[in-house]
Amino acid sequence: QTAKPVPVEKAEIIHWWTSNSESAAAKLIADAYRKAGGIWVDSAVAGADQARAVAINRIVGSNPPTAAQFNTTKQFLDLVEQGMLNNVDDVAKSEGWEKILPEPVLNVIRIKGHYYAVPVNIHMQTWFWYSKAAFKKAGIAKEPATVDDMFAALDKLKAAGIIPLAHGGQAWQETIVFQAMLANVGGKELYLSVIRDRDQKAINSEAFKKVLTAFKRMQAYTDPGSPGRNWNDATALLISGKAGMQIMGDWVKGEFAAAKQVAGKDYGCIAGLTPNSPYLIQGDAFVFPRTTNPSTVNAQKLLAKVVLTPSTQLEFNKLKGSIPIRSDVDTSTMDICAQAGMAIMKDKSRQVGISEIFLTPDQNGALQDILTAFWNTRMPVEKAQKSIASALKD
Amino acid sequence: MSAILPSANAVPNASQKPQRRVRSKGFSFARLGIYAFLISAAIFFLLPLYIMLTTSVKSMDEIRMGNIFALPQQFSLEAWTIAWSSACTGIDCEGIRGGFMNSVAIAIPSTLIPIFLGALNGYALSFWRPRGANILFGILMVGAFIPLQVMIFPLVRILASIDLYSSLPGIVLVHTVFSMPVMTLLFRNYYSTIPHELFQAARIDGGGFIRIFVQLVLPMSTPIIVVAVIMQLTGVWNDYILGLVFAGREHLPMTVQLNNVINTTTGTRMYNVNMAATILTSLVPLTLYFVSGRWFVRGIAAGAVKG
Amino acid sequence: MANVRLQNLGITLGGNQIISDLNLSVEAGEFLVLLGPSGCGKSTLLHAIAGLIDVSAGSVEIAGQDMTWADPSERQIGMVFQSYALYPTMTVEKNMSFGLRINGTPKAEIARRIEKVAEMLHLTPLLQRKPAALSGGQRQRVAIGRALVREAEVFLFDEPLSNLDAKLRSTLRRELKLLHQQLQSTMIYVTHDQVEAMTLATRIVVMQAGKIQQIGTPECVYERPVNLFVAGFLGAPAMNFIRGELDAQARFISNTLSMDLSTYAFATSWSTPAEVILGVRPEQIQIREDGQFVGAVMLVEPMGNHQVVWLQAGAQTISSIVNDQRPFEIGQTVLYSIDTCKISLFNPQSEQRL
Amino acid sequence: MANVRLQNLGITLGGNQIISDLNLSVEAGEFLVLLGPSGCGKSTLLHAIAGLIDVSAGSVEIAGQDMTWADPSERQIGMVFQSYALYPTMTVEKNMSFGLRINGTPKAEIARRIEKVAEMLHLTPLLQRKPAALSGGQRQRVAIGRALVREAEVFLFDEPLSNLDAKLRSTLRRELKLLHQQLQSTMIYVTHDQVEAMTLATRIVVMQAGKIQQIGTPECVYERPVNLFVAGFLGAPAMNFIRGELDAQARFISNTLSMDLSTYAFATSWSTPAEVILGVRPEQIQIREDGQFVGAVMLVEPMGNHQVVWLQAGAQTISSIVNDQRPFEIGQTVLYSIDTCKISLFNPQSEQRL
Amino acid sequence: MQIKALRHKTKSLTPFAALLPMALVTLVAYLGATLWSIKVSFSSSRTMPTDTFVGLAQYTKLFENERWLLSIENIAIYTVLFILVSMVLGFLLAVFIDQKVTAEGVLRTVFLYPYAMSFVATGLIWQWMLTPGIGIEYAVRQMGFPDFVFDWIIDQDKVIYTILIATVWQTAGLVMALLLAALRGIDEEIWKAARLDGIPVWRVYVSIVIPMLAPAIATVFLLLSTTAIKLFDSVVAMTQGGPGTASEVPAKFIMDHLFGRANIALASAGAVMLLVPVIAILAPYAYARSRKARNIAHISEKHK
Ligand SMILES: Nc1ncnc2c1ncn2[C@@H]1O[C@H](COP(=O)(O)OP(=O)(O)OP(=O)(O)O)[C@@H](O)[C@H]1O
Ligand SMILES: Nc1ncnc2c1ncn2[C@@H]1O[C@H](COP(=O)(O)OP(=O)(O)OP(=O)(O)O)[C@@H](O)[C@H]1O
Ligand SMILES: [Mg+2]
Ligand SMILES: [Mg+2]
Repeated sequence: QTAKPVPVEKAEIIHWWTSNSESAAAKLIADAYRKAGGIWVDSAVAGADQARAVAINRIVGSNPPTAAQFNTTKQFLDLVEQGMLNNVDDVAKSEGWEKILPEPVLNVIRIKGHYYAVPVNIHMQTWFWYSKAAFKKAGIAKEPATVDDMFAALDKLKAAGIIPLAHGGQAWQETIVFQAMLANVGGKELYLSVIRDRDQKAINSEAFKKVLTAFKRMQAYTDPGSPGRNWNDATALLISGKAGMQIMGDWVKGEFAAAKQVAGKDYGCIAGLTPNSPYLIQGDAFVFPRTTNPSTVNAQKLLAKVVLTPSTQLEFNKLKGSIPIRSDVDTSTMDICAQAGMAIMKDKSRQVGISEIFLTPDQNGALQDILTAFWNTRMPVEKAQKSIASALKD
Repeated sequence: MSAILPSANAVPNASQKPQRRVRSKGFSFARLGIYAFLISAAIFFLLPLYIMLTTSVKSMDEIRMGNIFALPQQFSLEAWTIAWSSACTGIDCEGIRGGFMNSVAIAIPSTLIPIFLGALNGYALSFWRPRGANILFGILMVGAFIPLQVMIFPLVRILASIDLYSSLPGIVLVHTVFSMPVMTLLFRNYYSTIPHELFQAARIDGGGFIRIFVQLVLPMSTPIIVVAVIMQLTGVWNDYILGLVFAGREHLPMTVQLNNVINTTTGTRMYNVNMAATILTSLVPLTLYFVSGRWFVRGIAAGAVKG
Repeated sequence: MANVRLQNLGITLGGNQIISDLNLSVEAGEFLVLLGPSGCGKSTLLHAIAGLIDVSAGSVEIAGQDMTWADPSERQIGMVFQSYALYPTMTVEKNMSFGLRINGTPKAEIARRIEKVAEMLHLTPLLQRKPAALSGGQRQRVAIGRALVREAEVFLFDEPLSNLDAKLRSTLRRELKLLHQQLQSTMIYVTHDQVEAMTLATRIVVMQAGKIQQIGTPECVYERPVNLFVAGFLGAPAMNFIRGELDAQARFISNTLSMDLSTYAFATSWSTPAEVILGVRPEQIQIREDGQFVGAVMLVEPMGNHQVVWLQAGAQTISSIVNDQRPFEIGQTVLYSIDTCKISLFNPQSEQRL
Repeated sequence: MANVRLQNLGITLGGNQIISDLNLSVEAGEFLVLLGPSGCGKSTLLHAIAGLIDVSAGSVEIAGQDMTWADPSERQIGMVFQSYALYPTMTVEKNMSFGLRINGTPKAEIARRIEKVAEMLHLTPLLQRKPAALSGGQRQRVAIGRALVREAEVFLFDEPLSNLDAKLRSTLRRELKLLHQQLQSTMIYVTHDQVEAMTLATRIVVMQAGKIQQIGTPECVYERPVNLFVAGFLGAPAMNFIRGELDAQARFISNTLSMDLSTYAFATSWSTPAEVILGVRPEQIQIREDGQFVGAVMLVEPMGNHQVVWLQAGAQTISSIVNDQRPFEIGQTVLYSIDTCKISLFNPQSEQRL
Repeated sequence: MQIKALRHKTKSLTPFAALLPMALVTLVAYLGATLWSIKVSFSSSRTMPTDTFVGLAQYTKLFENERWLLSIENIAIYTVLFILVSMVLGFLLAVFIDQKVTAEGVLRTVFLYPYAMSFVATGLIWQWMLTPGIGIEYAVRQMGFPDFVFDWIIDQDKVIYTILIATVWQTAGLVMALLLAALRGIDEEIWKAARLDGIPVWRVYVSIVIPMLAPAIATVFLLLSTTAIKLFDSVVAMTQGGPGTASEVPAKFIMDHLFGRANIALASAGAVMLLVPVIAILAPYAYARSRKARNIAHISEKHK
């Protein structure tokens, strides 16, 4: 029964793209792969954790898939260290990944000089979305361009009887809000010293405290029904004009599209509140479980190549809502939010990874636990600060 | 013969006299109370189903805007057809029907074998009481408290080492392992209420271990077997994680597809399709529940002993 | 044909020593009746012989083989449980044929035996019923039937006829006796019915509190009880006990009675004058006009074919069986005599027969 | 004190009409004994009186009130189940006291009653045991105890003494009689023991196949059975039936016998010559040297206080009770006479008494 | 004697043979997995088990983790209430359904159906129903109680009760089925005896039926305890542990660390800690039972 590699380059790919929009995107890659001569065998598993767990267990059970989706984060670092992944150095070299891929992503997929994953896309998590209708109703004329603007806008929305911040009260969504605050209120330097360097001094600094305060302040703009809410239900509030703003990743566009709303007309998107707010990169990638079977290795390499071809990149990301990983794609056919994102990406100094790129899953989780507790309880800022400090200590 | 079946025993009694029984007023009040309780409980139980059903026939727009209790404004079965035959679960958009036969193939052996083993264990434990078996049982009971996910990793390794990983026998074996504590407990405790003398009589009659089990004990187990089937079939049918990890690509159960339809982190969500898919998936256990009634027989050991 | 031999048997249940140091040897083909008061350990003993409870000491030998730890199914035993223990899910027929089917007896043979036994037990119309739809007596008969079809080496019957009417009981008693003669199997039979004990037994064992008091033929046990317990236990109404003294001339003297017992066959030596208890059965007390002793009628119990007359004689109550229907009045003074040839004498201290 | 009246009672179980159109009136304070062959519907009848099974027709009246559909608990009934139906999880004491505790009987009173009943039933040392740790007879006594502590208006006993030894049985019989006299409650009592029936009953009801055959005092039922069934059912050994002819002079003539029955009190008119069945009880057949008839000894059953001698007379087997221990030999020819004043005559067609 | 006794016990090997699968499963899978977890919990394993021994470090970490501590507290409250409420409700349903009610089959299915539904979807329904503003609160307000408040699901202190409601809803039917099967097994004669004794029905249930159901209740109890302690799916589906960490439970902590957070050592430590109270409760119970058996023997010996 075990799917032993056969001479034909049959490639079983585990991924978690299961919703309608994601499926369409996945299908695009599959089609491209097939066109390139591969045989795509689809193993979709809903839920990122779940899908990764399956992949890992299949590797352990000596029945690995040809490729498995991971995030472009430290998630697969352990696998690499255990020698469980094949590298795709050949492809990376021949395709010149070093040149076309953004730095934060390269830092993750390149481990000790070897390339262990092929990135697929860039999601930006900390977009500020707003309902034009709601803004109009609240009398907000212009898109907030500073943090203070934003708070002012939120206050106005509140005054107009509109839910200022459409928020899904789940820990990961709170982390997104936090990252948005850290990036926009704290700025890139603070962001990196806290998240990347885990610098105790920075964490205990007054500036970081301000970030936390701002983060907590956001909570006051949510409605009582927010805890536990799914992000799409929050987006629905935006769509219906019941709420004014949401901080969420670019996948939100799928919901707007489903409700036949158009970017720039019905809703607006703000990537950052300052001209140099970091663009927090997150994305998906495929890793290649270790195998010595040459045809499987070929299949893996083929996938690595296909995924990064510009046309695939463009079409895939259009469907997925993200932006292409390579900077050399013509994005004129994409929506204005994506285009804005691509524009920002051109500025290398604004490319910064999300926390998962820098933190181990474990540290990241601990951070998330503290943030959500802080968000939802009356935890004093100092305590949150202290807890974060100790969670990010080694 | 038929006296054992409730349909022949209890029901005629009940149906013969209601018109007379009404005369006693204490009786009807009690009845009233019973029905009041049952009906209010039923309403409580049915409320979520109502929401699921109405949601499944609403359009996404209506769900997004409307009240969850509201009746659908435009009734549409589209979600059901999508759920059944065209929802995407990855690049394949064939709905949840694809895994149906897999689920059946997994569920049948994974229901029968664990129940058989559970009954066998219970029987051996409560009638034969072999030395040391109770210690074993104790360990098993403690083991029932381990979250099964913790055991996945070692089990994957074990199964891989005996070449059963990612196969139908493998997933059946895994279900057998995980259901063993509860199934054993279920039968062991049930058998402890059967008069021991019956077992003794069968031993005098020369019955061996297997004979007594098959011919005497199993026929007396119908009510508990029904409960066991309800539990085990539901458990296996609704299992997701084990099927996902152990069954292998070719045998993925329906629930994997169901989860793929329902569960998404960053994709769009189709609540109406989710609800339809959930209800569709649960139809098999639901049918079982409905038809199981006739095996909930009364007084299966009646007339066996006096005392 | 198999003998049963119990040696130094001890049985403990729930921490109570029910039977201790019991020795009993049942000959092959014997019909042994176990008698004893309720709770004395009769059923326990049968269960031990059948191997259904573990003995704590001693050994059980069947057909010359040590079976102390053998499986019940190896012992070739048929048993009627006091509580019936019918298989509730099986019909009467299945209940009875279960053992045979297990043994692999041919179908035709099973059918033949079932038919025979069902006929004998008047169960034929009930063969397709389940136990729950049977009356108490019918259940008991199924239990008997289940044992009988087996034609085992040793049969253990635990009060098998207790819930049957007198007529059926006497029929079955006769059938059992016939069967025993036919099969020549060994039977150990617990009963509380004196008629059964007397008519069926080749020997009777009287037990009390887990100990055997007397073993002997029915006549022997009835007529020469070894101690007060056995004397009092057998016979209905019970033996009359009269305290008195035995003088050197072997005359028994009590408040109300005085009689010559010089023909009495003493079991042990004794020295006079001695306190004794005189045991005399109700049927040995005849109420007649030429009786020697005087009593007043206290109570009359008509029994159909006889009547039991309770007499007051001094402080003593004496029962007497009168075999005709002549009328008595309460309070009426009557004369009675005692048939001295069948009396028993007991030592009041040791309670043993003198 | 409560009477019980059953009118046109019909009961169906599992599709079988067990009892049909039964009428019975039990006086308050009466001690009614139900007799009948196994499976005739005695237990069913008791259950119907207690309200534990639904009647399909007719009515049950207790203490003058229609109780046909009343709850069992309203009927003020104490009952001993044939199957005991003890509460398995309660100790003996709890089993007995449960009903009282529920009724709110004062604790002291409960203790008093339990003590009394336990004493009477010899259960005192077992009060803290659970039923599973009791012997069959002990369980039965608990079942009796549970009913007795209730001091109900009507007691229903379903073979309450069947599993007890003769001695205990006779003690309890007497206790029950005493209790009945004390409480003056109505008792309906199923038994297969003739002695119990005869000694306890104020009236006996003989049932067959769900129908009442005869109701009457013990003597009446025993001596003047209304039909062949009752005649044959009562008495152990059973009545001897001899087919013959009655001529115009009221002489009974059969192959082997011939006797004058002109003193017989005919119940109905009849025309001669008529085929009849002569019923004569074993105790009315005396084996004596001056007997008129001849028979050969077939079988002798010693019963302790009497012996049953089975005689062959022509094609007929006749049982006779001999109240002494004189020896008989199988095959020996003996003379016997028949006491004609207690015989019964039956119409062979209708089986009714003549 | 001893030798003979031994021979008797070992003579029929069939029971031992029959229990072989159970023995294998118990020893290999359960005992094995437990030992494996213990071993891993003493290591510094992350995604994969490794052999680097770190002593009790994971346990220290565990008990310094506020989320874990809160999880423990939550599960303790939840387990007690869940067992209690499910049992009572399930028992009542079983008892009432057992009263020869009409439409028994329909009612049974109605009470049992939640058990058949994947909680991924039903959890969402519950979340909707409990969310203030759209669910029950909204409905009741519409019915003319504008001040009605039902916001447990967003309340730090009450959110665990919403999980309780939903899981009881899911499980009570199964409890009902289990107890119904046991109820039907009770001999009708016992009922008759009790009715004669004039015992009110509720008393019969309390004093006779429930004791007779003891084995079934024990089954239910164990079943509910295991489900309660392993509570995970419902939390994920309804609250994801929120608001904040208010509804976090140990199994979710374990699962998060097992998969998402790639720290199987800590997860294993958590799993091992879950077993501690179980063993702590079960062991004295088993001990007490064997003691009791011995004591009875002892006492009755004295009586003689
Ligand atoms: N559930 C039932 N279905 C069908 N027939 C039944 C059922 N219960 C009892 N019977 C039949 O009803 C008849 C009367 O039973 P009942 O128990 O009243 O007899 P009984 O007179 O008490 O006999 P016994 O002396 O043997 O106890 C029996 O022939 C029995 O087979
Ligand atoms: N499990 C047990 N635990 C303790 N004592 C028990 C147990 N089972 C039986 N006994 C006791 O053992 C004694 C013997 O019981 P047994 O059943 O052998 O009596 P029996 O002679 O058959 O009496 P009966 O004539 O009443 O049936 C009784 O006193 C009983 O109380
Ligand atoms: Mg006994
Ligand atoms: Mg009866």
